[in-house]
Amino acid sequence: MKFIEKCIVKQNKKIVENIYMMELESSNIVTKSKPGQFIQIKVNAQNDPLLRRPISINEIKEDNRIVIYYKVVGKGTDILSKIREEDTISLVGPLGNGFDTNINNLNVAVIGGGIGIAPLYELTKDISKNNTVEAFLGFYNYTYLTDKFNKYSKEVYVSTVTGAEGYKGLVTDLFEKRLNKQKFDLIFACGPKTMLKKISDIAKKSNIKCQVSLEERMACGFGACLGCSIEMTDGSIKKVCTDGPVFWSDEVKFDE
Amino acid sequence: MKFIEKCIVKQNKKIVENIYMMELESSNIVTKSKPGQFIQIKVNAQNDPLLRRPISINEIKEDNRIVIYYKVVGKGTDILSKIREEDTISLVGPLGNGFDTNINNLNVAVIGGGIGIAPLYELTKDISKNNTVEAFLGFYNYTYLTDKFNKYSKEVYVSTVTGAEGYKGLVTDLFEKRLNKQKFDLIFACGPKTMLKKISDIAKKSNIKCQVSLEERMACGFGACLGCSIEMTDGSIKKVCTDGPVFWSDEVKFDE
Amino acid sequence: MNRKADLSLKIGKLYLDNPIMTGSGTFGFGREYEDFIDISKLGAVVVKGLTLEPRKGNKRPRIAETPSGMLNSIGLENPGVKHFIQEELPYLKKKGVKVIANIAGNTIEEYCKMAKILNKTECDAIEMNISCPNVKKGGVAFGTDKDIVYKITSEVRKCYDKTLIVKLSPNVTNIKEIAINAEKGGADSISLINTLLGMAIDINTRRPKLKNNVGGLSGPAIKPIALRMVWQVSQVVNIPIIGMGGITSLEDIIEFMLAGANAVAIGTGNFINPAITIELIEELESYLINNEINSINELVGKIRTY
Amino acid sequence: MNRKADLSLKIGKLYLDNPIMTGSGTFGFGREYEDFIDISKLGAVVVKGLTLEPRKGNKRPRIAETPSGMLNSIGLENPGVKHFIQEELPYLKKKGVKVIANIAGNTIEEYCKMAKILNKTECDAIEMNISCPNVKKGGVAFGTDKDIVYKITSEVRKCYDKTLIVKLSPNVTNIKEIAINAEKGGADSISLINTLLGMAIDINTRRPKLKNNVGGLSGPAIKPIALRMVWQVSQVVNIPIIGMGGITSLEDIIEFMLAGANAVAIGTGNFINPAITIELIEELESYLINNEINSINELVGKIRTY
Ligand SMILES: Cc1cc2nc3c(=O)[nH]c(=O)nc-3n(C[C@H](O)[C@H](O)[C@H](O)COP(=O)(O)OP(=O)(O)OC[C@H]3O[C@@H](n4cnc5c(N)ncnc54)[C@H](O)[C@@H]3O)c2cc1C
Ligand SMILES: Cc1cc2nc3c(=O)[nH]c(=O)nc-3n(C[C@H](O)[C@H](O)[C@H](O)COP(=O)(O)OP(=O)(O)OC[C@H]3O[C@@H](n4cnc5c(N)ncnc54)[C@H](O)[C@@H]3O)c2cc1C
Ligand SMILES: Cc1cc2nc3c(=O)[nH]c(=O)nc-3n(C[C@H](O)[C@H](O)[C@H](O)COP(=O)(O)O)c2cc1C
Ligand SMILES: Cc1cc2nc3c(=O)[nH]c(=O)nc-3n(C[C@H](O)[C@H](O)[C@H](O)COP(=O)(O)O)c2cc1C
Ligand code: FES
Ligand code: FES
Repeated sequence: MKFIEKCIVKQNKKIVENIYMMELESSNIVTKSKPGQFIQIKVNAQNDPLLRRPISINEIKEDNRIVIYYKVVGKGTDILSKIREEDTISLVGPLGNGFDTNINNLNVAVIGGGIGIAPLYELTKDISKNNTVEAFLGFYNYTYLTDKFNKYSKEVYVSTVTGAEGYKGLVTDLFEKRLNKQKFDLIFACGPKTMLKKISDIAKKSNIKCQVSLEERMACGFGACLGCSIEMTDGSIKKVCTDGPVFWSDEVKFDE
Repeated sequence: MKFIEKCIVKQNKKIVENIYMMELESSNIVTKSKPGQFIQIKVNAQNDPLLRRPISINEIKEDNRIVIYYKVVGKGTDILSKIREEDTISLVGPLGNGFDTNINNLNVAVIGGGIGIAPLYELTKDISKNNTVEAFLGFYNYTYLTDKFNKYSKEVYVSTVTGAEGYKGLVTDLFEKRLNKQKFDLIFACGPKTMLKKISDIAKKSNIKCQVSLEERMACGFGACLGCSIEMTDGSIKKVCTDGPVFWSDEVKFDE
Repeated sequence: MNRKADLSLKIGKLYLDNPIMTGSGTFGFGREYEDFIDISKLGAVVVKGLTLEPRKGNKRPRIAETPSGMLNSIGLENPGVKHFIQEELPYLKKKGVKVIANIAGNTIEEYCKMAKILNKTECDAIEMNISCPNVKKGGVAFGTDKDIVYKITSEVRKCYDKTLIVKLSPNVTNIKEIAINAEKGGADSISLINTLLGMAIDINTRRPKLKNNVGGLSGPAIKPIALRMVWQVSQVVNIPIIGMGGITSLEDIIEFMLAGANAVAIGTGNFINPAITIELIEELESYLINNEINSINELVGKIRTY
Repeated sequence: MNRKADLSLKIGKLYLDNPIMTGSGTFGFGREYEDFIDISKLGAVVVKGLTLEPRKGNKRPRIAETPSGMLNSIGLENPGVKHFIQEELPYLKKKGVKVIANIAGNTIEEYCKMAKILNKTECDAIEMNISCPNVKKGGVAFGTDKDIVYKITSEVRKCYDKTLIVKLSPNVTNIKEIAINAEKGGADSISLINTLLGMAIDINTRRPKLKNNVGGLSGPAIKPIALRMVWQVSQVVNIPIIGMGGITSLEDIIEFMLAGANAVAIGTGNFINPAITIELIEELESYLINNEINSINELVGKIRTY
């Protein structure tokens, strides 16, 4: 079930650099949301920018609140960052399939890069109940959310490109190092396409099942515009918004 | 001299019903402003709404502040009404010719209708120094600004269409009644076109000189687009934004 | 208030309960909107553009946002007309909604083939997309040449008994002569406008924002052009007009009707508010009642031009 | 940073210091912007459209706002070409800025007459407006027929020695063939796009928002269409292109240049930010320097299409 819902902004604040956290009060969307799903946000009431902006659900809180993390990269996210507490914005959601969390007693690696770390948090919270989770979080310079991951993960490995915190380098390297010592049954990954491709390669080589969350330019977010269609390895066409955004990594063509 | 200036919103609050007052901190525009001039406001940073909105200067304050009064009638003024204190908005101004305030020892009638009352306040303040001013303020139901006019006018006559306050009826009737008892040398008027036409007729009949402030659809506000051109009684073409918005009433064709 | 307003209308042989339809390619096959609205309340559902064979469409990126508009180069991704008839049409008909099949072909023969196939189904009408700018053959060429418009309309007319709508491309010098020829060719109705051909460039990669280089512009940005064309066409044809292009509000709908549209379609607006069609039907009804307008006929073409 | 970038270019016989010009009809005769900018820094000033005789223009309302755009039906209000030469040109030339006269006529003869008159003045170039949609005669008709475009260009060419720019109307099916014929006719340069014909209706009065019923759509809304047309034209002509339509940012300018525009003009954008032209010249220079681009020629037409 998907909803169009006007939600009250309960918090909207800068976390680090250009990354913001927003907490929204929802009565419908929140009830149906799952880890890995996303919402479509209309950032203002005008025609410019016209389209909603897709943002992943970071956390589903008990008090009917949805938390999102977003990076200011352009016009839409800039407007979003200026919305004040108690303002109302329109959401459509929950959208997409979400991660497959129907798993038990597995050794799971959760790997995120940049803003792609955000959607993995609710997932980690969820699967940590019945599985062992190690989180690999890659940042450029400033880290965020690592504390929260700590709570639900056996281990949290942090990398930064600049070396400001944790391992200096890419999170994929960090993960490969860990793979030498630890066996994983399943990978969940979200982040830049190059990172996902790398992880997908590693997963294949190491014979680990792997789910990746993709991004695509979207107009609707609920399957109507066909703007987000991608061709899969088997030649079929899938919609990132409804068939995804989470796919098994071996289904995804990374070199289009 | 005209300026493009980013101004800080110091106050923005509802006065009555759909009429708002905004106080802006300006360092350039304020220094050159005269009664009857206006500013062009960009209400947001997006392309929709595209054009600036022309709003008259209500008061030029000592502390580098410009006060405006505006009525929420559509998209642009609605957005304006939601701007918060300490936000910054872009103004272009001061624009237009303003009222001819180079007068002395005259009996002046200042006649305003609806939101057209707002621009007459700075005028009244200004000319009251060397002239005797009687103000005629017409409202629909809720009155505003009457107290401030009191300070600078010998008399303030108020009318409301609903009879909620003052004379029940039109301000033009109220003025005509007063005309039976009092002679005026000069009229300044601002308000709906029908009101201005009526006043212009009265002025003609009674042989009183009369200045009216007109409104016209504007794209630029400073003479470049020719969107606001009107044909005058002598057949010449004038721009409301630069040749006006204030004209001698006998120059204006009201029945176009 | 117990008053009622008559929103119904007839387009060719087709009766519609209200004049609000969906823009082809923006409403899928209706299912996508199930969670948001009761699609059976729509005047009609115009489905995604169909071709004889299934098509994978163009490569991504297919979407780019522009000021108050968007560009798309979907390239007619669709499961083909047969799949539509077998898998999608029954669902829609079970809902009880009027269904209009939007069809696109590479040749006149293809259009006729599809029309013949659809003629034997429950599908209520055909909207001939002779204007889609994304497909190299059969796209722009058909819809921008008045003689071809006449030819293709009259050929399809021969193979199709039900309501035939011809959807016009706005990328033309003279929309009137195109509309006239569609009417002459036997169209029951004209719908317009399809998207305007546009482009956007990513200055960092120096590549077009769409893999197809160019795409179709839709949304509020194009409304003034759409409205002008509806008005122009309404002056030269006698068949009903379905107006579209940037509609997102009741006011937009009234504008189109005043300009001469008997019905309207909402396209891009659905993406932003997936419940917009139903909301607008309700708003339109209230508008008529509140303004004591008995029927939409009292609006259509009632612009008072200068 | 002591580096410099070369912003200069040549259009016909005309050298410009930078590629930023003004859109005719949006910059008056330059004076209107005096308080805001130093107009002598502009690449060129294209003045308000001139006619042989003074014109009062259309009745008001002449302006309507639309989503990310505006409609105008000014109707070529102007003091006539002679007044321009006597009263406005000297002022502009004293400022030291390149001046381009935009001219519109009801007949080919009128165009030629104006060209002859201007040929003997300090005015640097002519931009032939064969596309203004507001004037019944001489408006749309000229610019939408490729044969007339060839004829009018070659006739004016005969009477004019300096730089001749032909400004194209976007309200056509095939912008390429029009551009080709302007080039064949002897144009030194092509500018595009003029406004798109549009309409808006006041639903309360049921009247068009413009007294002229229809008007020209400009502003960011039309940018995707303008960009597409510039790109199409750049593929078929060898003369410089002046691109315009909805430019309000550096990014827009780069997009137009990548698509093939040698220079650009800012129209509607001036109304919203009267200092935009000068700001964009500075931003363009910084962009080139920061990206180690030596000259704008390294941008023009450098789109990497798929
Ligand atoms: C399913 C999904 C989930 C997402 N979750 C998050 C999230 O949790 N947090 C977050 O910060 N971002 C997320 N994004 C990306 C986010 O949607 C874009 O960053 C945002 O739409 C940019 O809008 P803008 O107006 O600020 O930028 P624009 O001005 O539109 O564009 C700036 C740049 O942003 C990128 N961009 C624009 N639109 C998209 C898009 N739809 N998808 C990907 N990149 C885009 C482009 O590279 C563009 O150059 C998600 C995207 C998708 C598809
Ligand atoms: C010189 C001048 C001074 C003005 N001073 C004031 C003032 O001090 N306070 C105030 O409240 N208003 C003033 N106005 C009117 C004000 O500019 C409009 O009400 C405003 O632009 C409407 O913008 P909107 O987006 O809210 O409405 P829109 O959605 O654009 O339109 C809503 C309605 O407002 C009216 N309108 C729109 N634009 C204009 C315009 N440029 N001029 C007149 N009416 C318009 C139309 O009737 C329209 O139907 C002035 C107008 C001018 C030309
Ligand atoms: C994503 C998308 C896909 C479209 N696909 C089709 C199509 O398959 N067939 C068609 O005739 N029109 C198609 N159109 C055009 C719309 O039906 C409509 O004519 C156009 O978008 C203008 O209306 P709008 O501004 O309300 O969207 C499509 C439009 C969009 C935005
Ligand atoms: C108010 C207005 C008046 C215009 N007058 C003219 C004109 O006289 N001659 C002309 O060739 N173009 C005229 N134009 C068109 C512009 O020069 C330009 O081609 C068009 O507006 C697109 O650019 P823009 O979107 O940057 O405004 C006018 C445009 C506007 C908005
Ligand atoms: S975003 Fe519209 S179908 Fe996926
Ligand atoms: S508003 Fe542009 S000239 Fe007056």
